[in-house]
Amino acid sequence: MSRFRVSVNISPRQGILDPQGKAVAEALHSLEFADVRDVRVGRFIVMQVDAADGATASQRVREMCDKLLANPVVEDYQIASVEES
Amino acid sequence: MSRFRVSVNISPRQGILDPQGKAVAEALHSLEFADVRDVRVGRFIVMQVDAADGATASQRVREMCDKLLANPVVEDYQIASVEES
Amino acid sequence: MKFGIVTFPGSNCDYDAHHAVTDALGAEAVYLWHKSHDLEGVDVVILPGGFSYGDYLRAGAIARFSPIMREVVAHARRGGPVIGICNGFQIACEAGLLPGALLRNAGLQFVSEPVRLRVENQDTMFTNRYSEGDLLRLPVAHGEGRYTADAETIERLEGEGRVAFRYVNAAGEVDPAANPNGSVNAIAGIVSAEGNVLGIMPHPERAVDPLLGSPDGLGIFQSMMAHVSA
Amino acid sequence: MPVSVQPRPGDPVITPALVAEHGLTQQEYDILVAMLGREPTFTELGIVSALWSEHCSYKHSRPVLKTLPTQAPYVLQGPGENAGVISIGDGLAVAFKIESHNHPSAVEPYQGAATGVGGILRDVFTMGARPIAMLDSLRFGSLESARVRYLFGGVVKGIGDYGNSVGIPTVAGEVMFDASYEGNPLVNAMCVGIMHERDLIRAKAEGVGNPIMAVGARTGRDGIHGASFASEDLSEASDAKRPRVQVGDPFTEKLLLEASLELIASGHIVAIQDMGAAGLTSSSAEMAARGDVGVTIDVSRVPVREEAMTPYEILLSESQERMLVVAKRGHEEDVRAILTKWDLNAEVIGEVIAEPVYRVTEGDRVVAEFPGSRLVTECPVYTPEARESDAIRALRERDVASIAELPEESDPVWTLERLLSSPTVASKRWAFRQYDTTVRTSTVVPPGDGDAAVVRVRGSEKALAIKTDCNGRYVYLDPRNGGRTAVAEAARNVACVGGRPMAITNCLNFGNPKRPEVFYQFREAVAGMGEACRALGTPVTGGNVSLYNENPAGAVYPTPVIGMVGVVESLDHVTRSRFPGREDAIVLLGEPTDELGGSEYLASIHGIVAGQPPRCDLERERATIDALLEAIAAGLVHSAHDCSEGGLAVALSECAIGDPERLVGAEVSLDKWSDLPLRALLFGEAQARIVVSTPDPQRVLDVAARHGVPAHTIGSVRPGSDALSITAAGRTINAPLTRLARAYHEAIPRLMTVGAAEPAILEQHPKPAEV
Ligand SMILES: Nc1ncnc2c1ncn2[C@@H]1O[C@H](COP(=O)(O)OP(=O)(O)O)[C@@H](O)[C@H]1O
Ligand SMILES: [Mg+2]
Repeated sequence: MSRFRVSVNISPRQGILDPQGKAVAEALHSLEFADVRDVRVGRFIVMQVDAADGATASQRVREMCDKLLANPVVEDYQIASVEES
Repeated sequence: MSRFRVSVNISPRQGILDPQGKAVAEALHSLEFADVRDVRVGRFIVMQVDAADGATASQRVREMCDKLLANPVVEDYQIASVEES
Repeated sequence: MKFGIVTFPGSNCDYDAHHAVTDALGAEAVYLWHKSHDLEGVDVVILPGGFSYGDYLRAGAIARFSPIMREVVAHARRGGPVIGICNGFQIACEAGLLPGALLRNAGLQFVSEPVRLRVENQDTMFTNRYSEGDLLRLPVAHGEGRYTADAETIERLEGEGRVAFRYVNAAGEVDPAANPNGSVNAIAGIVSAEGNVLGIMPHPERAVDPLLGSPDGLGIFQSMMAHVSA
Repeated sequence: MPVSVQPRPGDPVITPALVAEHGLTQQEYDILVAMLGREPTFTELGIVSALWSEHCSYKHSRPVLKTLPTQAPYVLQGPGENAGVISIGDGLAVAFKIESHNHPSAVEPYQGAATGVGGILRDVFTMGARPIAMLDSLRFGSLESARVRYLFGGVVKGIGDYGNSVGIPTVAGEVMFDASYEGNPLVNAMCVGIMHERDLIRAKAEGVGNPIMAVGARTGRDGIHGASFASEDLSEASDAKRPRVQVGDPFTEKLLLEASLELIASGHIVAIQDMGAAGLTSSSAEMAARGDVGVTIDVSRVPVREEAMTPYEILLSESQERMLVVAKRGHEEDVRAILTKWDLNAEVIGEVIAEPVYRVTEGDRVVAEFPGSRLVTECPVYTPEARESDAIRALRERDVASIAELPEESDPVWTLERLLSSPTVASKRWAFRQYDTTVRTSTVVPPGDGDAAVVRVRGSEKALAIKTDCNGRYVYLDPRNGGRTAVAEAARNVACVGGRPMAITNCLNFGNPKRPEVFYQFREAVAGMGEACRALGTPVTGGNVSLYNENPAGAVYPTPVIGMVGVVESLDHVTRSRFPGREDAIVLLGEPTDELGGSEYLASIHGIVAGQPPRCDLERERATIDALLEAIAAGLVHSAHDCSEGGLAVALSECAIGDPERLVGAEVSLDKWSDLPLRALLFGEAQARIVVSTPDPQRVLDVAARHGVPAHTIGSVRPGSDALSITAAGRTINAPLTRLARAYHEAIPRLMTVGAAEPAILEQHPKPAEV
């Protein structure tokens, strides 16, 4: 049994209006960051998971996402990283 | 000039109370995910940036974080990925 | 008849709902504790407004796993009336009692103000005391009230007359300026396919007394009363 | 037998530099050594630096505060407790208190304001009262600056998010903008709670052998030395030693609120207090001092959030949403059961002891010990030199009547629009639209509908009228008169909605008291407040002092914010400020004068802050309030609105266009004052004036006459008309309502959407774009 640091990215589904992303893009433009577009703002979750190996750890986190962390109606998720800690 | 997909992870600073992470951890425990701890909830931002190369693109996004995207008083940020799109 | 008002950790309109049911409607109401497994024989369950579990992660996401919710869902499956107000609407969606989701307001700010609603369907157990087209004045107070669902779901809701209330302007017309949160089709309240679950973002329980600006919300509770005692 | 206190291994040695870093003067350090009869340990130094900080000790303000009136038959609890308490009859009582969170908000506006709300809520519910309303009194620099927009946006969102989540309506307040607050915003939050008199509980440790319990959130390294931090000028320096920002958790606060009220009702505890500024240290030391008992605390039993925390850190942490409870011996499990029901912790961390000492142990090692309550009672007190600044006197004595009008002023509508769109005057809906104003279903008059908020008291025919007020410009130019005026305006606002002013709480926001001109302002302003409180019969039941509100540019305007609580005897008396939709007569209680000093007109049209501010005649104020309340009780008044910033023309406009969905015209003649300069007549800020609409002007005039209050019928409401028309000095000014409404309602939203740093964009707030 060892401990892993697992991180997940949860972002609004394609096609779902993301007013936050839009507002950030506008704010960036008015700050002379003309060279940016398509900003999407989502959630970033990091946690420590005890598991036999990395694969199991990331499997556990998937279950957490399906059950609680992400809302399939409007969000997609992606395991971003799994590191032994 | 080409276009890059840059993603940033912004999370509450070490030691700064993260009530959201705390609530999520407790919820996960009550859902029989006993094997998880230290949950931290932050923001995940993806955007398209036009730049000469990847290094410049990520440099630009750093500037955006310093100026607008992250609040240095309570948050740390990290460029998670830079991909030519 | 008896109303049960669920108190989740962070609920803060349970008191308002209790006031509406007992003082304004004159019916019986009991608080149902989130850790309980007993609905105490209530006829109607109210999922009240507030910030259950701080609205952390997503509004309603954590509350839906409370022990009492298993009984509430069973009650709904048996056809028992459930009304989810504001946070209660969000919880009902997360629990699958209603389709769709409630996202951050399009304007990104918390919005607290009186809005106008148009009654879209008078043939539900929650609206039988109104007539279609009636204009109601109710307060909204939420940061995540933008109703969203996929195109087919919206089509079905509209087609089956399950949109109970819509945000409208003084003239009774749908108008982006009168839509406080950017909800699809200005949807403010919907009912379930079986018609026994209502989700509504504005607060009828806070509009039961002219002294406080409007009594227009009372009709929803009277409708349920009429339905259940019928 | 005296136990020996040894330094902990790893403690830094006490050097003069370390002492200075802890904000203690050499003289204060000597007092400490004399008290202990030895050198303090590092832990003891930390404890003292917190308790003797301005924020906790009031060392520069106490003597002056003592001059304030605090007595009335209905005052159940005056200054000295977590909140003041007054009886409103029927066995019901009201607890209320205001507090500042200026320095934290300047560093992190969102969390700073949010935790300010959390702290003041706890002060009220630890008295045994259920919070039923919040108010916020805010001061910022100019909204032209992106940094200020960031601060304003972040503060408003922080107040809203916290209060909304806990479920307490935010129902009134004020916001003013002036360059003097640049870099040092003022964020004052007030909470009002209701209770049965019998539930009143005091934070007084009692009963030898009673266990002391830590309740609520765990302790982390948040905001260590926040109290001393709040007692310094904001400068680059304080940036370096900035305490780690305290993050608020309104969810835990809501649980703590319910658990605490249940705990108090249960009878299992004898005292409860918030662990606020200087956390565990001040709460335990103050409770011990009040009860005049000894206490011993074992820091190793305090539930912590982080590893390897030292006694120093645990004692000084300002982690939020924590309470210190003195339970009845043998009832520990009952206490724990109630907290557990609400998913919160409760741990026994100490005990009330007979021995007159304040002792802190870490396991069985004693890390700090002080004789009795001398730690609290023997804190040095200062009365610094006070001298008025010559520069400010010169400003006051300047002849402002001779200031030439701008060419544009030949059209008074131009001037009126400018004033209505000045952020200080303009509608604050942008802010209070983000506050849940209707939760608890008791808000009778919400923000924007009246001069004060009205919140009904369930189970009685009564309601509470509440409002905060202070015009810092007046206080700056003439502290004593300004102090009087702050109290008078708050009382007037409360009366305008039908409330009888009862008592005040106050938040004294001033600069560095060691500067004679600042201490002069402080002494004089408080003296003026005291005079007004005596004249109006509104004793002071508590408050808060925030000094060192300075930035490199100097001190903020002296800003003694008054939080007034009044009682509306019958719900039929509730009165709003908008003109009714009927042809009422308009009566002006009080009279215009030629006073222009310190006016919004001079500030926003001419960019000048100078002249003698309008005189505050307390007898007149009292008579005016009495007359208004009598007229209201007689059912003669359909609307009432006092004249404040912008004067009579602005007050009339607000009555006409205050409700953007229902503009109501009016026709007014001020010809009888043709001898006054037009701009003073329209925009001067003479005090003790109230615009009233009534179906029966003669009876209103009779009531006024009986109270010796000058009153005149000045026109009538014209629901049909689309203009506010004012005849003065023979000419008629026709102001289209739509233009006035646009100026008044769109000013702040327009300003808040310019520029990049829109704080609402991200849930956590983006750094402002420096301009
Ligand atoms: N920050 C705020 N929070 C809540 N209500 C506010 C705030 N600022 C202003 N208001 C409300 O706006 C109205 C006008 O307030 P104010 O500008 O102080 O008017 P006046 O000068 O006539 O007293 C009042 O109802 C007041 O409570
Ligand atoms: Mg007023």
